[in-house]
Amino acid sequence: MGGRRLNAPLLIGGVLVLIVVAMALVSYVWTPYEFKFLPVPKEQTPNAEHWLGTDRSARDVFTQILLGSRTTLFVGLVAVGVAALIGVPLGILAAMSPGWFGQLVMRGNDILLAFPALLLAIMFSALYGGGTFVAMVAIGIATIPAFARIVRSGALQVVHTEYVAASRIAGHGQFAIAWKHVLPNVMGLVIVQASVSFAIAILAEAALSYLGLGTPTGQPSWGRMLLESQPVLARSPHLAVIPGAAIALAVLGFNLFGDGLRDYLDPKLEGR
Amino acid sequence: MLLRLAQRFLVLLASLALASLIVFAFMQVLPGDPARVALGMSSSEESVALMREQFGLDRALPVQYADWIRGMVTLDLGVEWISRAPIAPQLTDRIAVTAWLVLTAMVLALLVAIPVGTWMAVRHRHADGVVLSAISQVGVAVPAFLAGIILITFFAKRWQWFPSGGWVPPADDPVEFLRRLALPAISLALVQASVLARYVRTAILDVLREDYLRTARAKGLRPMQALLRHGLRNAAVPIVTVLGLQLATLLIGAVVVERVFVIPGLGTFLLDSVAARELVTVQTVVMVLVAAVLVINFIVDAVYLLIDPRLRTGAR
Amino acid sequence: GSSSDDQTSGSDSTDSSADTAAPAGEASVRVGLVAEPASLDFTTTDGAAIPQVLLYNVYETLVKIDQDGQMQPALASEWTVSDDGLTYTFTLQAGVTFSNGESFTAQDVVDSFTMVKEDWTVSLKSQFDIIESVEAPSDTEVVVTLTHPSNTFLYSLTTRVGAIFDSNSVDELATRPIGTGPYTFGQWQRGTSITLQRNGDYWGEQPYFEQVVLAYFTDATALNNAMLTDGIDVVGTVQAPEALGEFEEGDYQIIEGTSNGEVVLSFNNSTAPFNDLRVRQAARSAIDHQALLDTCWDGRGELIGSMVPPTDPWFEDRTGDYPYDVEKAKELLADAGAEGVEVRLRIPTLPYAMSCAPIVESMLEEAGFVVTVDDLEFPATWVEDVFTNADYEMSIVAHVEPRDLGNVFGNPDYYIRYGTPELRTLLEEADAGTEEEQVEKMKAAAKLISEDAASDFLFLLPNLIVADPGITGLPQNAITESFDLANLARE
Amino acid sequence: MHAGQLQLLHDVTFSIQRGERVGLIGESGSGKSLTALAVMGLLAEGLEASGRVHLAGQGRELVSASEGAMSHIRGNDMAMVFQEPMTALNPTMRVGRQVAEVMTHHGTADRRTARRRAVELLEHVGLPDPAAVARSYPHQLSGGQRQRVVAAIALANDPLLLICDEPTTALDVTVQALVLDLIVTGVEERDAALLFITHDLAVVATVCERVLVMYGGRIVEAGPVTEVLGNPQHRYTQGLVAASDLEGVRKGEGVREGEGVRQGEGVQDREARAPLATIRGNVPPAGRFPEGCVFRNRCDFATAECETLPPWTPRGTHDAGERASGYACFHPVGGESDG
Amino acid sequence: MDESQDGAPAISLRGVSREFRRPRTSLTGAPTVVHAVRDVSLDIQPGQRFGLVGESGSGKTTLLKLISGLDQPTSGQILIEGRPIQDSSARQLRWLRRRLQLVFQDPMSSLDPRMRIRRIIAEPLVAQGIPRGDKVDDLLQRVGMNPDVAHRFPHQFSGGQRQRISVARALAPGPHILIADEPVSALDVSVRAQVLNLMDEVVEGFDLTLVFVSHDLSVVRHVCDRIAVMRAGQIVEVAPTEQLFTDPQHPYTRQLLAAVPRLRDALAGRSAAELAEQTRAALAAEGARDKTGIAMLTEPPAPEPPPDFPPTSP
Ligand SMILES: Nc1ncnc2c1ncn2[C@@H]1O[C@H](COP(=O)(O)OP(=O)(O)OP(=O)(O)O)[C@@H](O)[C@H]1O
Ligand SMILES: Nc1ncnc2c1ncn2[C@@H]1O[C@H](COP(=O)(O)OP(=O)(O)OP(=O)(O)O)[C@@H](O)[C@H]1O
Ligand SMILES: [Mg+2]
Ligand SMILES: [Mg+2]
Repeated sequence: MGGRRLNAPLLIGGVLVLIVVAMALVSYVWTPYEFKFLPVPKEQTPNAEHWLGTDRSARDVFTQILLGSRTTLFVGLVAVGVAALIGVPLGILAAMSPGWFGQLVMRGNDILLAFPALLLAIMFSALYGGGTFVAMVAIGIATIPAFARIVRSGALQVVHTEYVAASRIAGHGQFAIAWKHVLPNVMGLVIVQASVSFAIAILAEAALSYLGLGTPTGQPSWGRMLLESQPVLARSPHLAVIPGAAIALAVLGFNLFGDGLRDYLDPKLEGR
Repeated sequence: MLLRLAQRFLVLLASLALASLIVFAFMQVLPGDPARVALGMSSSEESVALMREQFGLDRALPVQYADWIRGMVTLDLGVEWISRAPIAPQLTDRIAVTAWLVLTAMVLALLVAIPVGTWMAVRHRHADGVVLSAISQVGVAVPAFLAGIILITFFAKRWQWFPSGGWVPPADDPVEFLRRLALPAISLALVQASVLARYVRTAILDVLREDYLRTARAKGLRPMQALLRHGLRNAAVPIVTVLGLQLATLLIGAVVVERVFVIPGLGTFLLDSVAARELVTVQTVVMVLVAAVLVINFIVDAVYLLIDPRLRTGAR
Repeated sequence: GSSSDDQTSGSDSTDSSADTAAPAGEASVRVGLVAEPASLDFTTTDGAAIPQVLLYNVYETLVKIDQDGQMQPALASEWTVSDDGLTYTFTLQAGVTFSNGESFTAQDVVDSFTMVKEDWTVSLKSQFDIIESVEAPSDTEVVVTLTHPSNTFLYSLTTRVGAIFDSNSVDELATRPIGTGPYTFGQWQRGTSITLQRNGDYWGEQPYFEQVVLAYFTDATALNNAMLTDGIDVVGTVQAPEALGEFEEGDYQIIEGTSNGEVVLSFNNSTAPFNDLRVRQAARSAIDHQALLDTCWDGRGELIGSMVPPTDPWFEDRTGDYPYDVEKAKELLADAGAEGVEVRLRIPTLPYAMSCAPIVESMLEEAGFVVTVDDLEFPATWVEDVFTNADYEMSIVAHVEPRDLGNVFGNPDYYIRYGTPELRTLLEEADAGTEEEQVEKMKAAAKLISEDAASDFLFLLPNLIVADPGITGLPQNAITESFDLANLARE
Repeated sequence: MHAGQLQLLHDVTFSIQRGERVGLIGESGSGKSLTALAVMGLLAEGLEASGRVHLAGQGRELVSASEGAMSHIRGNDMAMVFQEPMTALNPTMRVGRQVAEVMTHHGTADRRTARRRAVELLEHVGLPDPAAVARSYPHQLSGGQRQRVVAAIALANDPLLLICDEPTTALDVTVQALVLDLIVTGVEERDAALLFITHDLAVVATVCERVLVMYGGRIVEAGPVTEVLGNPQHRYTQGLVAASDLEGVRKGEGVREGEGVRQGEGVQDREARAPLATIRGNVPPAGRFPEGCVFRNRCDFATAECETLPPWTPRGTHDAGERASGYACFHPVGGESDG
Repeated sequence: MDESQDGAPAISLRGVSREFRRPRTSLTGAPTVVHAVRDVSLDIQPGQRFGLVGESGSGKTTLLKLISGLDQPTSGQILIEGRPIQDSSARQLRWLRRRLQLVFQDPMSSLDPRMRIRRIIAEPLVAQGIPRGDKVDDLLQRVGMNPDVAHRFPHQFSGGQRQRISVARALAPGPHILIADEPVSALDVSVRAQVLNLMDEVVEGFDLTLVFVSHDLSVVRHVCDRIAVMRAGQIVEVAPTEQLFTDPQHPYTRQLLAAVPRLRDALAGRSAAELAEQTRAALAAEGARDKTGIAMLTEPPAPEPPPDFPPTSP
């Protein structure tokens, strides 16, 4: 009982996620240079002055990676925020309300599910003139079904437990039960889904930026760095390798974190 | 069983109808007047109006919608506004291209994912299982287009084993077709294989915990025999679910990978048409993609019925 | 690589964008380009990509500009201009037929020119506003009368408005272009390629290649990759000059010439802050053009300081007008009371603009501007927001049409919103005057624009072509609207 | 047996004669299932058994036998019925095939015979319309029917040893009565040995001749059912028997030597309703049992002596050896400190 | 002992039915209806210890849910202390929540794993706005637990202790009626005895009306003084305990009694074969069922939909 143990994925993932967060926080107080064209040679390889070199527009790469982590977190927060803020209540509602309403919600979900994240993002970017925020709202909207579904199935389990019946007998109404029992008990699922969705959002931002539909010119973003490195890939491969690795590690971090958390919270593995 | 299928089919039709309305509505609010884009810089208002008329943009929205739906159903989609090229043949060509790409990637991914995922599950407490699992985690974290760029750098530019892109239809030159299909399909498949392998692992791990597997072992089946004979089919249920979802994400992943490899599939078609504001084409391609996802979901449901007897009642 | 896919109809298959199957002889050559045309009909659709393929190659004009900017005969074997400069008489080549077998007559010229005035919808048609009448006294003679003398008229005939169509097949311009050129239109695989076939009945010298495939790439890197992996024989325009290094290492010929593409940092002269000369001057002084060119276009290209490329007769190096001087820029900005002024740099999503914008942004901010970069999808959103509605403060655009100074700066309604009376007078005088007067007045106009800082001129795009070693006949300079393939051959 | 550092079973020693029915009782977590699984060689990953298991006719010792060797024995010489009938069958395979498989797998019948035999077996375990059942999927059967199918699988190859791990806990009483009979008849017909695990004393008394009482991973008492349950010696067995005796309290009869047991005088008389005998405290989680006598922290008779492991005290003689009957307690019910 | 409606039964059911509709399963067939409870009429007097026995699926839990207002009957009337409860909103049922409380079967799933037990026990007080005071500590003591453990989480307790906590929670609002749905089925014998003793104590001490559900005849026999036998949604027999056991009227009751293995009988030598024979005889007496007494399930339970898997990469 209560034998939850930290597992390696959770630890490694947690550390990677923390690094991204730390980089974003550090970037608010310190970056080695300003994020702008510097009067230095462009496309330098990593050296003492420029730890990760300079890019095609003679900007410091390390600065850009630091600042880019903000974009990475921002896209994740926006996408996951939109998805969770809408998807979680929807899922709980679908689980707790009478049959036909729940059905309706889930059917709507299915249709939304048919608009895959990136497709929606491409359409939104075209509609509102691109930009990270818009694209991420689109990714968020496309991720709503994932949250709604997982929360609904989790909530359904909670709703049918005896402690919810007990709470009803104790005199609590639907809302109190949703708030006191259902939400706390699906929170684990939500956090797991959030971290997976976070990873998806990071990947989507990279893909969109690569298509030129994501983060606009002149804003620091790892996806954008990857795009801008393309013409000089042959002679300055590090300009692609660095943001590529940053993206992969961040995604890896969130995925591992989610997986680890899932195992950590999995009652099937508990105490065994 | 038939009832379930029929129900699901009705749901599919309703979803398609609703989705088409959403797509259509979306196109109406897309900024950038197609007439103006066609006419380019400094065109007069009269010619813009003329162009809009020519495009049929002056008609009432319901009429435009009905026309579009009729066009899709009868496969007579007319010509593109600006290029005057007929839409339907382009669409079918490109669907074929994307289908080749996506299905090849899916098959490749499955060929890798099922054995590897099973291995990862069976050996999840051993070093090799853990290492494989870690590798798959990294695989999931690499975006498909990045994999594509890396593959081009080495296999096309460095070693010149494969072309860096382009497309040859299989009927024209099967060998060349395969050579061109290889890298994009692999770059899509790599990520997919990682994702799927992880799901296979989870599904197999779940099955391994099931009582009936212990029953099978008590019958004298060896662990692997038990897993193969009794486990796989049961593990297939969750795997088919992800397969459906992953096919959908593959379809979209293909949009980016097609761009990297300059493949004339649905993805490039969509992006080019958005850029050119060929709205009928855009909404049709979007609809095709959405419909594909919905149909895949339908098929997945149908496959459940095949796999899981609990879902088809009255089977006795 | 070379290729000869002898597909006659493409409806059953999707063609490759970079085919390598290589049969005997010199049947085919593949040229990689960026920016696919939106349509084949330049009478109703704007954009440089259509004339790039069709002009001179499929459609011919009465006269033609050569690599040195000299006027040469084409479908007109000779021409005369009346002393008052109002009447042009063209004598046409004999024995010319259209690719559909119809013979080319003076009536085709009359019909084509009339069509520009009456049926064309794109704005370029206004170039023919000065035509009073077009007549065909005989089958081989055309007489054009102008309302007033114009130096640019003959030149305009070398551009797409001068293209001669077969009178009987103009209904099919969008799907089946018919012309008299060395190539006939083969087929268009949307999103992939356009194929041109050798015109076996061409009146002039037959092209070397039986087939030219123009393969289109949306992405400059993908285009370069195709060249490096032997997918194509020629890169028509290198849009990622950084990649030239890779070609220099390999066995390729690299052609580096000039073009008509002035990369302009355009200001919206009609609204604040750029309606203030000092602010415009500040912006011009803030830019270190050499550093900019070195960084964003890898040092390839030319600094010109004005709207005139060196291949035009009235070229003058005006780079000295506003030398890089941040301090001066700051002063000017302070003078105008515009320190910290917020401006939007609304750029089209094109390679040069996207790679230069961050540097321009940094340099302007150094001088005290506060810049926001907006990516606007090109053409759709950029054309609407910046070009049509002039909802912008600054943009970065390469104006690639030949001799477009007047068009861009002379018209107060054009998105730059300049067109001062002073400039327009100069331009009118240049057009109406003698050739010498024209040169002189045009120089004055360029100087005026530069000094008045109507825009900043970042650099002139180089004409960068990469080709397999044996390929000859590629144009050194891209100074016409056409990518002239007539002389393309392999040694 | 060990799970990592934790020792879950200690020195579990017993033997079962051919044709003998032996029960294994004890509270939840006492190690009953682990014992059964250890014998079958089906311990979950991460668990490891040490010691020896011998099966008549098998020269080999089973704990150290290879997976291959074990797979020949399992389902053939040794079979098992699990507790949960709802999940013990493969939901995606027809029942008939699942029964036939155990025969084809061991080569005791070819495919066709196995199919026929499967139907016969299903009929034999008392399923109506066995041919239809053979064609059904598990979800189309009720719990009792499924448990019969599982029994059919277990009995298919006429095993020497049948192990049943709480085979009827999930079933209704009427069905339980029938399934118990089925199992007993099945092993009797085959002259097989039966190891029957349950926590229900009445069931074990009905089914078995001899019983092993398990607590904290140890066998604390063993012997013929009538002796162990009728006259328990170990203090744990005593508590168990007393606590399960609901009728005794009400009717004022039966074994109530346990501490704190009061006489009850009848239902309608509220005031006199006597509380049930209980064992104080709870079963500790695995690995938290005390050293020495595992029961001493819940035992009212525990002394300092109990901190050492009580020796096995045989009770009478038995064919199956001294471990077959006896107890491990310093203060047995009949002993000096009692009373 | 009951201060409300004088003379009214504590619980009174009049022709109560509850049907569940199952989704259609074939194109032609009509949707199936499960009659979980059919036409049950029943009076339970204040202070009574009322037992409800029946095999699984017989509708016991459904009936309890109806009585406690967690579910609404399809038809019929339910009166608690003389007041009807159906068609009342949650707000209107407030009075019921003070009068009637429930103890559930599964001691684990009836406690929210994320709440400390102090909060769990106080839940009815909070929900009904009853001042908390040191009631929680009192209650813990009443159920034989040390108040010091109030800050722990449910998983830190054993099954028997959890059931004590459930009882404490049920007692918190000072109910008159306590309903227990198989409160000891999941417990080991030794723990079962502890919990049964506790129930006995609190019913006595708080002067409660008890409705006790179990499938174990010997347990209801021990606890209750009046027993109803339920089968397929219907009450087939109601009788005082002793009468039910000594003189069962309904064949189904006889079947149940015949099939229960008894330690005493077994030790006296009743074998499995005899037990089964006796059961078969009782089954045969009714004659309606097939020879095994197990009808094929005609309507298999609807399976859970396959699990959701979120997509992981765009
Ligand atoms: N894989 C395992 N790892 C660690 N501990 C285990 C494992 N399996 C069982 N245990 C522990 O071993 C002890 C004995 O388990 P076992 O399943 O044999 O009990 P049991 O007597 O069969 O109980 P029940 O009546 O509940 O089936 C328990 O405390 C259990 O928690
Ligand atoms: N929400 C529901 N929807 C459909 N059928 C239901 C529902 N709840 C109960 N049933 C059905 O009603 C019948 C009675 O169920 P109920 O849970 O009341 O039985 P029970 O006597 O409590 O059984 P157990 O002893 O297993 O707890 C069963 O056939 C059950 O499948
Ligand atoms: Mg120009
Ligand atoms: Mg067990």
